[in-house]
Order: sequence, then structure tokens, then C-alpha cells
Amino acid sequence: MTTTQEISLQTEPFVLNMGPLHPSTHGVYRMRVTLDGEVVLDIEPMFGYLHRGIEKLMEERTYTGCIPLTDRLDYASAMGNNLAYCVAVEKLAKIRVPERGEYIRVITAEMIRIANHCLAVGSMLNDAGALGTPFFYLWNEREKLYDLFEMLCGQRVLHNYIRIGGVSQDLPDEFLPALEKFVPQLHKFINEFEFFLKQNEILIARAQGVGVLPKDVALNCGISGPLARASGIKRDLRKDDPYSVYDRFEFDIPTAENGDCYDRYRVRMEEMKQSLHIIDQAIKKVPGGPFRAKVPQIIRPPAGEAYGHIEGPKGELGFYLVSDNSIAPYRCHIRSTSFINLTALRQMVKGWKIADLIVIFGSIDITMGEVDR
Amino acid sequence: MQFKFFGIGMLKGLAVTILHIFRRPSTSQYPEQRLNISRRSRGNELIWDREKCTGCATCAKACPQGVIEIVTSTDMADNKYKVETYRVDTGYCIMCGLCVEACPYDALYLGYSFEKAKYRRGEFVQTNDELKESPQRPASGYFHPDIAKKLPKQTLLIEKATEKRK
Amino acid sequence: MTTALSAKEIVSKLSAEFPDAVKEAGADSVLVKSASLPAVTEYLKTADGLKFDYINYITAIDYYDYFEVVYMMTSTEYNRSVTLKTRCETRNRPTVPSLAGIYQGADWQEREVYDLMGITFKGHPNMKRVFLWEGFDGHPLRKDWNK
Amino acid sequence: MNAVSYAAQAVPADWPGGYWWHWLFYTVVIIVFVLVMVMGAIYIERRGMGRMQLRYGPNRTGPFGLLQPVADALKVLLKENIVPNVADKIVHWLAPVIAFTPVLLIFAVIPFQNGALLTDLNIGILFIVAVSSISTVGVFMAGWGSGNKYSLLGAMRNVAAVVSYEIPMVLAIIGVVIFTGSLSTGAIVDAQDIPFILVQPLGFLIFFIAASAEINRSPFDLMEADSELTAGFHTEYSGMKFAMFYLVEYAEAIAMSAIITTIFLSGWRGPWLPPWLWFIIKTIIVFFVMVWTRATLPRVRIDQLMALAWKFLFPAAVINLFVSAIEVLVWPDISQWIFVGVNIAVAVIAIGVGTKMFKPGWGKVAV
Repeated sequence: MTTTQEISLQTEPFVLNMGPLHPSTHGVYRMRVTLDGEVVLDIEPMFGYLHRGIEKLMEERTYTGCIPLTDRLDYASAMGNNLAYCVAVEKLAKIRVPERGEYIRVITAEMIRIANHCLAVGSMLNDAGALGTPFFYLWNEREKLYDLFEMLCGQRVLHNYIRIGGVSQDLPDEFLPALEKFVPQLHKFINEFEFFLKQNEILIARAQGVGVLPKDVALNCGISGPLARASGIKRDLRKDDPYSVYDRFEFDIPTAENGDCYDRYRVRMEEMKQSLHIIDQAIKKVPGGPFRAKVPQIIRPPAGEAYGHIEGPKGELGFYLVSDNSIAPYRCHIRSTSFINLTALRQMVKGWKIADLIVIFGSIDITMGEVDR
Repeated sequence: MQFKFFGIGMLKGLAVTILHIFRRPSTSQYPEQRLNISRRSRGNELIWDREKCTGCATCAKACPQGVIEIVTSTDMADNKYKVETYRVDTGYCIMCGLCVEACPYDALYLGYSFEKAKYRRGEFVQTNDELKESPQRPASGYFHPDIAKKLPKQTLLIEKATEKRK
Repeated sequence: MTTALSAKEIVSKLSAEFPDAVKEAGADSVLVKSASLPAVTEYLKTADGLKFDYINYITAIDYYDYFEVVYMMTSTEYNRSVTLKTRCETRNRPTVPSLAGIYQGADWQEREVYDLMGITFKGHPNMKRVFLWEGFDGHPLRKDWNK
Repeated sequence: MNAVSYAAQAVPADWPGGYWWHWLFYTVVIIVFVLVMVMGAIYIERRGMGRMQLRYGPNRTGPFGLLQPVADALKVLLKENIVPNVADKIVHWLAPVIAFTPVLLIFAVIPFQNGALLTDLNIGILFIVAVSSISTVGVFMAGWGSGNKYSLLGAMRNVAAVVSYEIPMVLAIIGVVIFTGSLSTGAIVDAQDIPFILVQPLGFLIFFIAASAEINRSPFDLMEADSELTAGFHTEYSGMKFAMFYLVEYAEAIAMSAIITTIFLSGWRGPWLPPWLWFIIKTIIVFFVMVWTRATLPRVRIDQLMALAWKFLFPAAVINLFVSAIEVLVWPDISQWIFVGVNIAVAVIAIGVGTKMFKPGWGKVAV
């Protein structure tokens, strides 16, 4: 549908520095863009502006002390990072999480997935130029989720709620009724948002067929999450490698075929519906009993290594832990989704215009905390 | 790619936006209109109970930032270390709550209020008596369900509990 | 369930093609001679029964007397994963052959390992630091890196 | 105010003090009107967009936030005036002046009331079209003068957009002029027993889209596209000069709404209220529609902007011109209500067929 056309007149490319301080680079991301007029010839990304050396810091903290550090990785969905880290440590130290803890983990993981997709779709539309309105509508829903997280763990953004062997505190008694009231509200909102934007011609013009990521390139780059599913890779760790109690819920994985920005937006909206479906089922079946296994504050896992990964909102988030039977992890490598999802940006962007570069970059949905670690 | 829907998609969008004018905004006017924060809110200060504290320094070990500094002397008063100084540099504290969680004697609470900004970096360092609980420094219900019951219920945007502007 | 191939299976699969490549079999990972690493990965990626087409991660660990580089690959078709390891003994300028030619995903992850751990990858198209600035001396994730 | 009511009927022959007094009175009225309307426009936009986005909008400065534009102006005036040293000083300094003056000139020809306009030029509309394209020179000087790649890109986009949107805009105006038979704005308003928005629906639509593209508002705000070009042509401006550009943006929006009210919504004519009040109400309503589209629609890409002008608006404008020409020539004395029905049908067909066949440009360039 988009025809390619040779550039006729001879122009001289110039380099534009979309620096760390740019309104739509989602944090401190910098790229040197070689432009020919408006057409992007090549981009050279530069990272490191938010590199705090979290992997080095983790080597000096106890296993529980590392949990607040994982909050700061992908600060848009802190609960997801805690869960990934705790799943890895439990695999390393062979700790079994009680039923109630698992159900609370599934509920909070799906809640943070919805919150993250709200932010992702909102900021992509903000980059496409709809000045704030879709962003504020989505942020209104994310605000409701912030309230629930604050009720649960005291903090809105950096939760530090999940612990090794379960969760830190039990659900307050007014949490589940509030969540039950929230689910239909979000259903109504998503339908209204679909009515608002799904057939918007300008959004279709700006997003359909733009920044296509072919399936084989996505697979070869190790892309995961909504970005891969939009290109047709039907891979979701909640189904392929189920952790926690995800195998007890039935939900399906939305995928699309031609992998352009519009499909990523569609996949994220469908995933929000699926997450709501999971929360619906989980609320009804939350069992009683302990919410946390008998785990001391400072644990000494046996020497060895383990790799635990979850299907985070942005894709496969994994922690590779090596322990030498001391109180601190000997080495902890973080398989960061945003960092790897960015490898394909160069192929996606070549030949498109600056305005598309920004929309494509927004559709990938990265957080710089997770890229730079 | 073409405009498949004769511009109706845009009109739908416009319809939704204009209808939003008649809805009540979900923002609240902060200084005049204060919403109740969560009962387990992790406020940016630490509250230490001198009587209950036995000087075991579990909190100092549990803190990932190494912010709590505790000096005890060995003359045991009724089978407890005498705590000389208990210094907390809240400037470096990331309010993760691991110390409150680790304390076996419930001697440590997190603050409930969040408006504790200071002008001088030195004022962040608080020692023994400044850490006591007082009406200006209420304790939050984080890891203390008994305190949580006494605190007011949290206002939720879900229940649209943002009351009209006074 | 993504079943991780056990060491015995990997050894049995690889011994046919690469008799001397496998040095030692760990719990569920295999130590491969660094020289034959690209060939083994190429085989794992393309062999019909295996098809490990998705690379999970590349990382390196500093065990004081040797560096260990760990690769994990998953096959999206058969839903199986495999972990390969190589070792390099020297501490100044350790080198490992690069997989950037085989997996495009490996490109930046190898640059990150070079940047933080100091292991250069032979044959990598653009072996530069990815996080720290060029003039930064030393590699921070090494155990003996002074603060 | 007796001055205003005095001018209620057509300007009397013994208008005191002859030409000079008249010129002085209306210059003052225009400048005050533009500044007050710009303040009102800023307030409407910020409150209106706020309420559309589930938030209050400014309500702290003054009752209901009415003094917010004043507070903005004061803040911007007190800000330091930084000129980048790579900038071309003179061009950088002169750009806001050249961008702002044409906007004031437009108001010289807009009738606030029956006969109450600075000069009732018999080529009023031609004067408006000619003058309104000068401000592009100012914008391009700003883009070039500040020596910054982002602003140069913004300025180039503005020139490209204004050049290609001038033609559908003028064709839409000619459609109106055919029905009135005269170019003067006063005559146009007099000829509008049925507001031309009904007689020329396609013309109105084309004019509205072309106008909002030229003054870089609603879906076409590519010149200062915040997400791509940081702040487009006025990235390197601060202090007083930035205030001028801020003023230009809103003054142009008010000017375009005023032109639309004069040409399509029968200017100051209205049943009960005093005529000048009708004029202000209609201008505010048209401006609110611009705010409304700005809040809702995402931005169009530059090549889609061009394609929209040349492949959709231009043919539609020619069709509209052709149909209205036939109507005026063949049935000059028939009542215009029939034309309303015919033209609305033509508009619906043109939009239906146009959107079906419209392919907005090639996306990817083989590179």
C-alpha cells in the first residue's frame, strides 16, 4: 500500500542530534539522525545517560535489599521487575510460594500490565501529535491503578511490594471490592477509547504501514512482548513458560500480522482487555491462607545459578543470578526488554520521515531506566 | 492507505472530546482540597520508639542504603543494650520500608505525612529524640495493621470521591 | 513449558557434529570451546530438529581466575531452551568469537559485555562501548575494579 | 459607549474630523480588540482544552483564572532575551515584527459593524489574502535566523504548507465572491441573507481546513510540532520576541476566525443582540472549533499535508467553483435556498468520492 519512490533531486544529508533532552525520547535517550531533508537515512543511538550500574550495586546488597533496586529498572512498571527478580531468586533457592501469594502476584502483575499499556499507548499518541487528550484519558485510568497500588504497598510508582517467597503484606480488606468496582469501569473506558481512536483517519494515516518490523528480523533480534506479537510472533511466556499460577487462567494472546505502529497500538489495547479478563477470574478465586513462605530476612541460596523470566508489560524480563552461598548475589544480569527491543529500531526507521521516527520510537515503548540499568 | 471512513472516524473523536466537557474533572485542587492518602503510605521520614528498641541493629543491616546508624553501649539495662545514638539520614533514605519490615520488636515506623521537604541538607539527619512520634510526625500503618485501622480511609478515584471544590 | 535441554541431550546432539567442541557438561549448560562457538551456534540455529532461533541473553561473569560468557537460546517452534558457556583464561584483553553475524540481537548485548566486563568479541561489526563514554578507563563489572 | 452606538448606522457623511479622526479611532479599536481577543483566546484554549481533558485548566490567577494570560505575558516579558551566537542577529530580531504586522493589517478590512471598519476597500478580500501570506516571510526569517536545525526544518515546513494551501483557500474565497459579485467585505456581509456556510458548505470546509493549515493549528501544527521539532521555528526565541510569536499564533487564529465569520457566517448580522456583539460571539465560536480540533486530532505528516492540499482540497475547490459558477450564471434570480440543497449534496458527494480515492503520498522512501 505504501509505494516507494526514488529521490530525484540531489540533496546533501545533514546530521541532526536528537539529544538526551528531547520532548519525545521517553527519558534520556539520544540518537544522531542522518537526515536528507525530512527523510531519515540512518540513526546512531547513544545510551548511558541513565546508567546507574544497578548490576554492580546488586553485588553489594542482600537478596532482599536488591528488591528496591529492581523497582528503579523499568520505573513505569515496578511491580513487574520485582516479580521477575523474585521468580529468579525462588528458582535459585528453590522456595515454594503459597497459593494466596501466587494469586496476589498474578493480580498485581496484570494490574501493572494495564497501567504500563496505558502509559505506552498514551505517550505514542502524544508523539503522534494528539496534544495530551488521549494521554490524559489513559492516565486517568492509570491514576485509578496508582490508588490501588498505594492502598496495597504505600507507594504509587516504586512499589517494592513482592518479596522472595510471596508478597510483603496481605491485601487490605477494601482492596478487592475496589478492584471489583474498577474492572467494569475500565471495560467501559476501553470501549469508549476504541470509539474515540480506532477509526481516526489521521492516526491510521500516521501509524498504519509505518515502521514495519518483519517477523524474521524481530525473531533474529530477540524482540519480545507486544512489539513481537504485533509482527506475528505468537510467543507469550505466560503461556509458553508459565510461571506462578498462570496456567490456571484461560486467556488468549492477541497478535497481528503486519507489525506496524498501528498493529502495536491494537495489540496493546487487546492485551489490556485480556489482562482485565485474567483479573476477573483471579478475584473470584483468591484463596485464604498464608501470603508468604517462611523465608528469613537474609537468605543464603546454595551455590549455583538460575535464570528466571516473566512476561513483563514490555516483553521478556529476566534475571540471571549466580550465587556463591553468600548473603549477596555473586552476579546478577538483567535481561532488559527495552534494551533488546531497541536493536531493531534502525531497520524500522530507515527511509521514513522524522515525524515517523518519533511515532515508531513511541510505539516501541521503552523506559530508559531499563535500557541503561 | 486511504481514508476508508469518509472522515467519520475524526467526527467520532470530536464527539468524544466535546462530551468530556460535561464530566467532572478528576484532578483535585491540592492545597485546599486534600485527599486522604493510603493507610499504609510510606512517608518520607522515620519514627523510632526508644522504649521498644533493643539495639539489635537488624534495621541497620536490612537497609539497602545503609542510612541507619546505631551506637549502643554494653551496660545492659534490664537485658537490653542501652542505645546511645540512633541516627537516620533521611536524605539518602529511599523509603523502601525494609527496615520497618525487619524490626522484630515493632520499634520502627514509617512516617505518614509526605510534605517533609527541607531547605538544608543537614536537617535531613535526625537523631534520637527528633525521631519520636508526635502529632506533627504521625506514624503510618505500613506493617502495623493496628495503626492502619485508626487512620482515615483512602479516597479512591474509582469511587469518584473527589468532593466539590470548597 | 519451555523445557531446558539437559546437558546430556545437548552433548548427544552436538557430539555428532562437533566431537571435540564440548569440554564439560554442567547441570543444564554446556561448556564449549570458544574457538568452535560460532559453528556450534550456527548448527543449533539452523539444524532442523533444533531451530534455536531466539536469543534470550548474553552475559559474562568474572570468576577471578577466568571469565565465563553465558549464552541462552530458545527455539520458538519446539519451545526448548539451551544454555552455552565459554571461558577465557587471560585477564587482559580476553577475546571470544562474536555471534553478531548469526543473531542480530547479540550485537548490542556483546557491546554491553565488552563495555562493562572488558571481553572483546572478535568479528563484531562495531566493537565500542555502549553505556560508558569512550574515554572511561577500566571495566566496572570486573570484581577487581577499584571503586 | 456612545462612540460605538454612534457608528451603529452606516458611517454618516459628517463623521467628525474627517479621515484622520476616523483612522485614529479605528486603529486604537483594532489594536485593543486584537490584544483583548488574544487574551480571551489564550484563556478559552487553556480552559477549554483542560475541561476536555478531565482537568480544570488554570483557575488560580484571578477569579476562574481570568488573569492567566496576563500572568503569562508578564512572565514572558520578564524573561531574559537570549540570542544564540550562531544566529543571524538582524534577521533574528526582525522576524517577530514581520510576522506580527500582517495580522494587524488583516483587521483593517474586517467589518465590526455595518460600515464600522477602517477602510471599506472595494478589494477587501484580495487585500486579506495578499497580506496574510507576508507573515510566512517572518516565520521563515525566524527559522533561518536562529541558526538551529530544528527551527530551519520547522520554517521549511511552514513555507511548503502556506504555498500549497494558498490555492484552495483562494478558490474557496472566489466561490463566495461569485455569489456576492463584489470583493469588498462590507458587500459580502450585506449579500449574506442566507449565511454562505449553507450556500457554500464545500467552500467553508475547504477554507476552514486551509486556514487552520496556514496558521499551523489543529491537525496541521507541523511548524512548531512539539514532539518532533521541540518548538519548531521559535525554538531559539525567549523573552519579548517569544511573546510576539505567541501573540502571532493566537492573533492569526483570531484573524482567521474573524475572516470566516465575515465570509461564511454573515459577519455582524444577527437578530436581537447588538451587531458588534454578534461578530465577537461568532469569532469565539469558530475559534472554539479550532481549539476543539486541536485537542482531539493527532498531527498529520508533512507529505500527507501536501497530498491533502493538492490531491483533495484543490480538486474539491475547483468543483465547488464550477458548480457555484453555473448556479449564478444560469439561474441568477432564483432564491438561494435551492442552491443550499444542491450545494450540500455536491459537498457530500465530493467528500465521499474524494476520501475514497484520496491516497496521501508515499510513506517510505527507498534509501
